[in-house]
Amino acid sequence: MHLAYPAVLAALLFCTGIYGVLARRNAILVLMSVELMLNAVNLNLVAFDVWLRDTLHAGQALTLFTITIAAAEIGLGLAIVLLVYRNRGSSDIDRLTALADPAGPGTGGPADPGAGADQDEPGATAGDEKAEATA
Amino acid sequence: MNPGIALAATAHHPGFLSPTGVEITFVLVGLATLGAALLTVTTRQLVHAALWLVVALGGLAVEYLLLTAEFIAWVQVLIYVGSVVVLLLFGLMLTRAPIGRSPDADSGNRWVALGVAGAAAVTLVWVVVDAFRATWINLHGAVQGTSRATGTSLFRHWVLPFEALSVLLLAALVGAIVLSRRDDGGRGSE
Amino acid sequence: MTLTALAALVPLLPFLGAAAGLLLGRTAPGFVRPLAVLPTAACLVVAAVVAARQGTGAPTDAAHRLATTGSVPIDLSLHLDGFSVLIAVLVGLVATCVQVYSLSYLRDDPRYPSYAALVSLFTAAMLLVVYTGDLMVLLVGWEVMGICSYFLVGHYWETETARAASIKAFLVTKLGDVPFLIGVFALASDAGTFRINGILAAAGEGRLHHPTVIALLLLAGVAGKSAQFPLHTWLPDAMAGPTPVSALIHAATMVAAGIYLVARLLPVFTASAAALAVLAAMAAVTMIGSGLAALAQDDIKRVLAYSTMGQLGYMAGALAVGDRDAAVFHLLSHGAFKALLFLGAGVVIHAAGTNSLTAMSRMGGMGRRIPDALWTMGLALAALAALPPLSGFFSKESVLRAAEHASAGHTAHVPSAVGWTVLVAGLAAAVLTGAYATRLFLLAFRGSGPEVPDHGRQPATMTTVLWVLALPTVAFGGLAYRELPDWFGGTGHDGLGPVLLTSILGTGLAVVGVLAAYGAWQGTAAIRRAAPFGAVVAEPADAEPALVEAEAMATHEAVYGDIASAEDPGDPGRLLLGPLHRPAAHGFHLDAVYSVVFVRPVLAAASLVRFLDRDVVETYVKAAGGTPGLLGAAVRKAQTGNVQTYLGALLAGAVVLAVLVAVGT
Amino acid sequence: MPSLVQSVDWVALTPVVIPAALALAVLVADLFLPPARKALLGWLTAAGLLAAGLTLIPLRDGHRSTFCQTPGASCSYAADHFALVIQALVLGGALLTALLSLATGTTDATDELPGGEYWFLLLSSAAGGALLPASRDLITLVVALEVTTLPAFALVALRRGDRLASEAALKFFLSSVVATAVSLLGISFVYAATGTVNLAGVAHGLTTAPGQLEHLAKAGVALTLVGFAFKLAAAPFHFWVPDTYAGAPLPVAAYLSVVGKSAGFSGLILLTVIAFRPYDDVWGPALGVLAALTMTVGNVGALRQRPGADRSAVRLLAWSSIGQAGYLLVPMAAAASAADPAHEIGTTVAYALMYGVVNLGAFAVAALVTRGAPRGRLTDYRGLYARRPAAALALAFFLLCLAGLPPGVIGLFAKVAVFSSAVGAQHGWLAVIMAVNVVIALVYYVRWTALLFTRTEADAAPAGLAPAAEGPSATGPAAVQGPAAAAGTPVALAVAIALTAVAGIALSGAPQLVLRYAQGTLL
Repeated sequence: MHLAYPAVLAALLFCTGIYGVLARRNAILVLMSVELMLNAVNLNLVAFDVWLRDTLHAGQALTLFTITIAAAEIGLGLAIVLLVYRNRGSSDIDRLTALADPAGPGTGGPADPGAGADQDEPGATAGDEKAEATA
Repeated sequence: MNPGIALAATAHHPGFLSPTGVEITFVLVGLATLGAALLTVTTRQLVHAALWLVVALGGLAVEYLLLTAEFIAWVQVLIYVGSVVVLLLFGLMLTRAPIGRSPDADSGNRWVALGVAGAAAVTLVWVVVDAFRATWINLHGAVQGTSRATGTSLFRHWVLPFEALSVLLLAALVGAIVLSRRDDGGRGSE
Repeated sequence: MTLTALAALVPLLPFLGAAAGLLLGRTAPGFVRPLAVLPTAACLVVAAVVAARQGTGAPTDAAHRLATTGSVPIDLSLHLDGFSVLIAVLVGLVATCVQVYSLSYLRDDPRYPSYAALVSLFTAAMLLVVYTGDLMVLLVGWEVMGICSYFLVGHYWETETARAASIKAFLVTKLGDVPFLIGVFALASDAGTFRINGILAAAGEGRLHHPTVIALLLLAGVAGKSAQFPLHTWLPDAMAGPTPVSALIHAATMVAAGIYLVARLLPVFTASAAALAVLAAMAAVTMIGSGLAALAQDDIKRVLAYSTMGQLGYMAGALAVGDRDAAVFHLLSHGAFKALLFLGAGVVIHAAGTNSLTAMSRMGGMGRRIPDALWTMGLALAALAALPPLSGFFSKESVLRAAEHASAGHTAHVPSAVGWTVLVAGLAAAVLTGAYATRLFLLAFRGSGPEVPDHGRQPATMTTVLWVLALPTVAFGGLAYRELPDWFGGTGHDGLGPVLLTSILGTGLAVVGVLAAYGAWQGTAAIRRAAPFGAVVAEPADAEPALVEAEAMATHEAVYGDIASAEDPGDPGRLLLGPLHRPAAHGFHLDAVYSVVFVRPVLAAASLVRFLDRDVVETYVKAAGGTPGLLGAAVRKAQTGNVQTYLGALLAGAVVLAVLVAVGT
Repeated sequence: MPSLVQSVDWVALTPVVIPAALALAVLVADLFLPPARKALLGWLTAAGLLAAGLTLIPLRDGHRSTFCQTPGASCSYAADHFALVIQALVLGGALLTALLSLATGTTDATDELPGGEYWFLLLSSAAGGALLPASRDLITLVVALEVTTLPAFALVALRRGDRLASEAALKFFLSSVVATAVSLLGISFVYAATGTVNLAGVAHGLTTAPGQLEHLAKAGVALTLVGFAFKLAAAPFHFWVPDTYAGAPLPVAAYLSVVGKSAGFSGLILLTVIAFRPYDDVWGPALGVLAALTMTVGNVGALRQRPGADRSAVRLLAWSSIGQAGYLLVPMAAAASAADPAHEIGTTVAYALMYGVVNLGAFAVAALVTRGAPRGRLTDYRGLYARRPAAALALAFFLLCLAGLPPGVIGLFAKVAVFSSAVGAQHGWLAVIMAVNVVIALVYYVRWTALLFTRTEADAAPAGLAPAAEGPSATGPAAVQGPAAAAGTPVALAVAIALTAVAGIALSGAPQLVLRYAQGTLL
């Protein structure tokens, strides 16, 4: 078989994954796109392994490891997304604020309520002015 | 394994080219896989995305079979189609993803995404075609990916990463459990 | 105790004093003053002992291998010779005087403990620079001085002027320090060692591959530290620091470090005629420009600041004609009389309640109020103008003589054009020096008008110090010029004594300057009587001197509309300079040029990164804080897909990298 | 027939096995320990990491290797000098992180980190970090990198109630996973071009690869480096760093800034110097450009950090760590054109050791200050010297080390070593950019140092009245900080600060302790 077939397919799948990672809004869809990227790599590795007739089976071994790593990453990633969802009420990675629930159980940390307000204060201390002057 | 030798070998024996039937199957399945992948990243129905992902991953498993890597193919089916996609569906459910068409499945920077992905595609395809335009895989002879061959090499040559991977899996498991556990009464120290 | 142990003690004493002062400043305020003065005084004594024991003997070297960094080793080494031991004595003397003077000058200042500790640290750093035999260690002292000056100039932290001045001092000297750093590394990798002896040996054998590049890089750092054109602009502004700090920085420490460095590494510079030419041009421009600017300043301390630049120009000129004996001779005598002038200026400002010469020229009886300052400053100004038989005459004469020698083509490695440049500029600057010294003296002490308001008696510690410094101002030059060549290892051409031609030329021109200024002063006397002018800080009778000065500086711009000059038609300097007066008063507008060339690009780059960080990244956090109502639709739009922006950059970077690597090479 | 399973030299593996085994032990012990005694787990972790560090001593010959394909050739694990030094850095970093966590975990009940799982994750990550520098094939390298990183995602998110922490974890996670995917793609290309994954074999394969595969191999080399450059936080792969550090619990941020970075640069060193050696004309300039970009972005970013903003202290440390990563890259770029690249990378190792000690120290003091001022602003450090003189002096020392100013002699010398490697490799332009950056960095480090010794308005009044004025200091702006400042320093935190300070001072007194690595050949 022509080696270019699997290699080109892998490259295109990888770029499809890139598009999904960059364009998707829902965090879980982003995770799916990452899966596509990793699978593209796997296809590459298997094809090269078979082409090379590698006696150590390095390509296939790495494929197995990648599959396992991907599974582990998905598990942990989903846990993080769920955590964000619990704290924010949204799993849209770019619109978390629109659905944010300030009174939710997640308003931990005394830093949180002031985080927004403080940014708007003009830095009135001497340190601030010095910072401005230096730069 | 020196690719130079492999190249030379294939150049000397053009008659051992793979039968076109396998190639045609591979291309057709590949097109289906790519189509499913594209639908996964473009569909506006979130649950459909997961289902298209199943198709894409299944298509890849078929490709592995065609490449004589049967062990990998079965692992692919078991782990991906069997558990990862189920996990993803669970995730969609738990985050109350809307069933049906959601008009805002894409974020604002799809044109940036398209640009980067397009540039990457041009680069990668060019690199790959440039490298492999005259290279054939010899699919005859000993099957490269039987369960026995792969398993043996795993335990003979790749014991160290295998053991490291067990730590990784355990860490992922524990991490996921800790992160998704609810706070209420879960821990005695609170 | 061995000589090296004693010498190691010299920088160590003020350093320990500084550390103890910082640590005990809060807990034991009673110890602060002794801790400020005693270690410095002890260090003066030890330095004098070291000087006596080293004497005219062969240079002493001692080294301890500190670290081996890759290719070039670093040593903790001492190098004692006539130059270093004498300069160390000068540093110790000036530092001790400054510490004693500060006791009264800053007597009520709440920040006195940190101030005194920083002065001690500054002294220690300068002594380290002087004694070290290793460029790396020298660099350490060099940097520490920079940082200390940054804090000391910014001592009156509340005033905008001081803040701006301290940052300017830091940035402008840093502008020179970057090429300097590179030059040091290039020099070390060429010579294979950081040891100065090794470098000099390499230069002597012609083993340096790029002497011109290295010398020019080093010159940039020297220009920054020693306030030579075009990196001099920080020095006049550094007058925003307290007067004792000015005395310390200007007389013996920071600005002297650059000259000292060139003197130590002179063979590296003489290896390149181009570097000598650049040094000569730099010195010539500095001498004449600073003379003109000094004639136009209104702030008494700024006059002195510009005069410092001019005198440093003489030293740089001496180095450009390859005579380091003359340069170091002038450095020593200048250190004594410039310290005296600054400390005297502090007394004058305290007594007059203003730092404006215009205001002082409308006051009567200043001389009677502060006779100590009148006499000592008169002597020091005469020394500055190089009138015989004061110290300044002998040392400046040695510089002019060396230049004359070189202009005749008698000095090896030095093109005669370089000699001519230095000689002509030196003679022209002599006229200017005479003129501005006279102008300063007449305006400050010979004013006429209402009696000076009484600001209380001058503390004895302040006036005593003036007389202590007056001794070397008068006598050092005459006593030393025969002895010094032996101390300096006898490498000078033929002694440092005056010769007839340049003596007559130099003194004559200085007298011309003096007479011109006197004439102009007489000529404008009528205008001064007709146009009363001035605002005097009315302070309670025994205010702390530093407080008076701080207020005078803070109000100067408000009263006269400018930090440097006053619109006074009765100023003799205005008459002498004519149309040049305005640009001279503003240092020929170099700051505006720098603002365009350096400051704006840096600001632009910084604000770009700030935009990326703050407006893109922090907006995200901000919005996460739950204040969507505050953020407009535009902000929300900018923040859309933020993680994806990161990922986009990541992937785009990877693609660009891959394309560049795969295709480009 | 050879035995089915490779023979294993467990002695060489001890620095990796001990943390991994201890991780399991801690997880199990967590189930049986009563809640009141959970702190024991932390001390157990610290003791275990110390023990793992001590096992490096018998290995110091640096000749052992194991998991070999054929006896004596192409091994997966090599305990050579390079591996041992980086393992010492990783284990020491993890030990100090454990000490920091012990102190942070007990501040107040709401912020408490989960006990057993936290230590388990920390130890597994440390095991991965210890495995990485000893890996000698691409598969082990990738797996070790993932073992280091994956638990770190969970560590960042572990403050489950904190929305900033979970957001930081998500950003970290997504960036890292994408970078790993890119890296794996690169590895697959390299594998295709060389037919092997063993690092030495790759080097051999690259020299003998047929000409038509050259572009593929070069692209593979570039893409492979991305994943490790990401961990090192080299620009433009640095965007996650300020966000993640600011959102993560402070000890975890400290851990990422040292152990995460060490994983990144040791991986880069192994790949470039061993595996991609034949392509040094490719990665040398690439790393040089990355170094220049990284240090500039990091330092300029730090320069514009607003002192009054929340978490600005950690943000500043994050930007500064990006800048320092740029310096770490300089000797690697220089190694490309050096006759003996192993010599140059010793400079990176020496610099990293200095940076690790000093940066952990700075984080330790930041942890101490954050106890009293939870908003973590730079302005909270104003007048620290008056409140906690020892901590302020320690922080001042650490900052001066980072800036490369005396008395932080070790910082200065490490920078000099980096400089001389750049100059020696004829990378004059890189030395120039680095000099400019060192000066930019001076501004913010010195500014912070000065802030420590500046009196606050609130402090000035009581200090003038009476030395022991506890009453007045409770009024005004100091009221927030007053009680916290009065609270004692936890033992673990004091130990951490003392350890780093002593190490920093010892290194300043005897810089050759680390700088000798800049001389010898490590690999």
